Amino acid sequence: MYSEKVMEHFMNPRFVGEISDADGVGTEGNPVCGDIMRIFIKVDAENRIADIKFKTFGCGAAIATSDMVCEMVLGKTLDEALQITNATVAQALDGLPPNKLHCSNLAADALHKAIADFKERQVTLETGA
Amino acid sequence: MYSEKVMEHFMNPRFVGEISDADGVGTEGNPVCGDIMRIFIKVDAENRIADIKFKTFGCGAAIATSDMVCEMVLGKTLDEALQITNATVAQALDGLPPNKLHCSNLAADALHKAIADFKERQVTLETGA
Amino acid sequence: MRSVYLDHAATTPVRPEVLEKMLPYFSEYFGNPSSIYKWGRETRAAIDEAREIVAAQLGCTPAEIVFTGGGSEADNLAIQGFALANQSKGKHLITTAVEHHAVIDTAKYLEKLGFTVTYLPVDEYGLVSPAQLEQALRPDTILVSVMYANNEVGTIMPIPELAQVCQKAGVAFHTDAVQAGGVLDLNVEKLGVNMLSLSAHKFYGPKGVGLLYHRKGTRLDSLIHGGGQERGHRAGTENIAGIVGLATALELANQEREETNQRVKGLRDQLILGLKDRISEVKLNGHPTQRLPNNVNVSIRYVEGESLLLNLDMQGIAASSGSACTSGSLAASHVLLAMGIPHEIAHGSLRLTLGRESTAADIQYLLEVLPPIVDKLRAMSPLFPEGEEKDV
Amino acid sequence: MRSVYLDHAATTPVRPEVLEKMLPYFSEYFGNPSSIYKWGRETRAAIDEAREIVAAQLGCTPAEIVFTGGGSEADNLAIQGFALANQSKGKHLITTAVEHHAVIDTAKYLEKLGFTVTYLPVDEYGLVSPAQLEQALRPDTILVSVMYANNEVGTIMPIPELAQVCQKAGVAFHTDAVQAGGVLDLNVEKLGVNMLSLSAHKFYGPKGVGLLYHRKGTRLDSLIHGGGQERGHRAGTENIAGIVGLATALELANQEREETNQRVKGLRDQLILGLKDRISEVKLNGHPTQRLPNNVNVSIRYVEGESLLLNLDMQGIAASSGSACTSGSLAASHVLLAMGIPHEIAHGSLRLTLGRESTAADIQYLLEVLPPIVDKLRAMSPLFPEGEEKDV
Ligand SMILES: Cc1ncc(COP(=O)(O)O)c(C=O)c1O
Ligand SMILES: Cc1ncc(COP(=O)(O)O)c(C=O)c1O
Repeated sequence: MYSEKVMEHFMNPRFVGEISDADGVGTEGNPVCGDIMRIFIKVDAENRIADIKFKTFGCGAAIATSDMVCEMVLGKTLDEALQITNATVAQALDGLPPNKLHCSNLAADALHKAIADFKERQVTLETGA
Repeated sequence: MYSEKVMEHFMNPRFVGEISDADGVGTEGNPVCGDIMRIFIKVDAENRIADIKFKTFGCGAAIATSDMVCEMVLGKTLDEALQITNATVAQALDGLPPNKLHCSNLAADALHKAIADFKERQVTLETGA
Repeated sequence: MRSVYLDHAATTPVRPEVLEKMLPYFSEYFGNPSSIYKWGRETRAAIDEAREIVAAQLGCTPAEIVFTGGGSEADNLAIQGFALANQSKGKHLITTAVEHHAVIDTAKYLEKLGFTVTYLPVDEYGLVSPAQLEQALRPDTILVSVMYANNEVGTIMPIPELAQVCQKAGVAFHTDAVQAGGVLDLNVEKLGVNMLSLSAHKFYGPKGVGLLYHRKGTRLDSLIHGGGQERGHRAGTENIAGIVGLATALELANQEREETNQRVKGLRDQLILGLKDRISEVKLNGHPTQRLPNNVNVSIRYVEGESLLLNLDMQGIAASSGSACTSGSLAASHVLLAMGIPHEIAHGSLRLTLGRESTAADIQYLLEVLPPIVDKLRAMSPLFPEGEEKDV
Repeated sequence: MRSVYLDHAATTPVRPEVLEKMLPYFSEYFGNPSSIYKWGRETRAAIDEAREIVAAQLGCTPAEIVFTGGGSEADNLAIQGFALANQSKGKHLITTAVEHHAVIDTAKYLEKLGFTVTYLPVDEYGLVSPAQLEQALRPDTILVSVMYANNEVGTIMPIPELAQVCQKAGVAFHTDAVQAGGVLDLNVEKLGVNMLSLSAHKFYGPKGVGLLYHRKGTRLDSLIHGGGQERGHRAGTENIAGIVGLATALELANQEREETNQRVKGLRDQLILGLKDRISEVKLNGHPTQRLPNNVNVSIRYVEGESLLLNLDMQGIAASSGSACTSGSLAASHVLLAMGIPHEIAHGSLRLTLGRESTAADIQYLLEVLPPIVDKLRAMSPLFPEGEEKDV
């Protein structure tokens, strides 16, 4: 049912973990639908994602898309990262079963939330609030 | 579906034929339901059935019951013959499939009609009408 | 004694090649196709492949195929399922007087639920014409169901022309192609149908499995609700071996179609000529040319069908009088009656349907055995005008 | 790698003895049972015999058995068929919140047709009580359907007691016994049911065949109309091999029932203990004792079911999370939710169902493989409270 690429990312995810001093954290999903993703990012001076980790409770697709999203944006600028959509994640995984497409949405959304969280913290720092 | 006895009477009926100078003839059934039986009887001085023949267009049960009825009443008095019912015919054949039970009715009815025909002719003869 | 099976319209044996393909799916590859682990993926793949094979045979997409528990279920799903799902558009259906009971009885059931059904009469050959259908259409007609080939007399209906009438009128068209499976062209584009039913055991596949083709966009209610199998159209753990058997049998039959039809048709014509030659007052029922290559249906006057079948059976020959389902029933065939054949003649109908394993020797044997049986039964028959035998 | 199949509630392989009995009915004895000639009589006899075998197993008469195309069809025939045939007496049905989709979805379909359905809640073990049922009865209740044993958590319902409530009230009682087939006592007199569904592939018979027992006098509408097969209750040429397979499998299973149950129960208890021993925060779902001898259903906190299954699959183990049909779906099991289990825990349920070929080595293998998988998934989980792991 899953592509080889999905299974590879699911069985051997390279970005599992937490970043204790993350610059941004984004969580998406809820236990009712059975998927929760949390993405941690470190952002460098050039607004690039210098480090990224995830923690996911969820199905094979949820874990694989989490890992894939991390791989796709590591080293990218935030603007580039914001261009990641569910379609690009699913494509990078050689496709997902139709009933699992929503998972790629979740991963992209968690990433975007982490970026938003980073930006918010920036504003807070800048305004000194 | 049919008992051995039915098949034996069906395949090797012993009473097929006509009696050209029959004392009574009875016909039952019609082409719409697919069964027509005609029974010919000769009646002797003691009111016994001295000879009996049948002609039948119909299914296996129709032919077998025709033959069975003939066998059952040959040599019997008319009163005895009138006691033949569909149940006794079916029983003598070791049973009939439920949807074929009506055939034993037809055979008994054709016999009864032949007897009625004989009696009517008697009356006609006696009254000289 | 010889054994000669001449009732291929009733059912056919599973071909050894088909059984061989089915066998691994009983005990070895047995997983539930809804499961995500290896055992489930193996059988899921087998069903997917079967669906693709079938789709290629019908010229449709795999998603348009619903596997069912047989031809009757496919007919019921098509007619009940469509009628119930589309009743807001109208409650009038059209079918013919010569359909299989799986269609007629479903239509009658829908009449009880408040639908109106027109049963188109047929001509003496068992045909319905496009003009007739056109006249029967009403603004509230939602579905027309006409069989591709008749199971009793073998008459082939002009499906593309009939379907076109419906297409123009925006009315859905279903065909019961159960007798056409493996014998006639099943390309749904050429036929122009919205739905088509098949049953595997009519083309050397297993019993208890069939299919309904339903064109994309055709809305259907399910008969069997539950697990989401068959895209929600038919709940229940899939009969994997059966589905694989159906696909294999259909593909094989279609590969050999032209060749088998040619050969069987030759035998059929030999049989028809032989019967006319050797038995008096024999009449071929159905269309002389527009008929299934394997079907012979004759009325043999003054004899009744069942007693004919029983006598043939004693000689090792399997034949039918009317359809198999009704050969035990008392009523004369509704198909023959609809074609205008009188009751007493309809009761004397004999259906001989050839198959891929039929031989000239089988025909020869039948032609030797049948005439004395007919003579014997006619001698018993009060309808037979003795001495004045005449030829037709 | 080892292959360990632990999903016998989803489906079972056909036993070799069963397949052997089925084999002659594909290509050798293939006649249509409705035909009167030899080929037809042979298969008619096979079906009659199968029906008698089944009737003996259920303690009913052969005429009370309808062979169907599977368990889902049997459930649909029971519920739709009864409701539609008896709606003049009332339009209220009662079932439970933990039924299989074949029952729940049929009930939902009937709601669309204007029936009212009460879905009885269950207690934390998945049980419905006779008192609860009694309270739910209404004057217009015509049918109650309660499953014999739950397919997810294995809880066994008190069928005789529930049926008695209905009998007193003059309401018909159906039980979906699909998971009980070959495992629990199916005597319909002891159970006191009016209808009972079975599916052959759950007890080492073939897929695509099931049956409905319906007590004499139980009026049913048909789902599939057509030829008069199965006394008019289910049209379609009979799946002879399937029917023979079902009967053989049921008879064999019942012969070995006590012995197999004993052995399997031992393994099951070993498995439950092992899981509790080796994995923290594991909870057994379902009833501790009133449960199927082969069923283990646990919630493993902080891990999600599908990822568990995929990891087990990589180790050659077949298991399920919730029912097989829905293991690909996103929703948490309606059964676990009905039992009051929170969503995130319900999502982490693992069903392991043993079978007659399961061994202690299989259990051992699972117990070795599972803990590191759980550790790995928990390490990935944002829900897992690291460092503060606690025991239950
Ligand atoms: C309790 C229960 N009822 C009904 C069914 C449906 O049976 P089938 O899939 O054979 O139609 C199943 C199995 O899937 C089941 O476990
Ligand atoms: C034309 C036609 N339709 C439908 C059917 C029903 O098929 P099945 O018996 O496989 O359900 C048959 C055969 O019996 C048939 O000949």
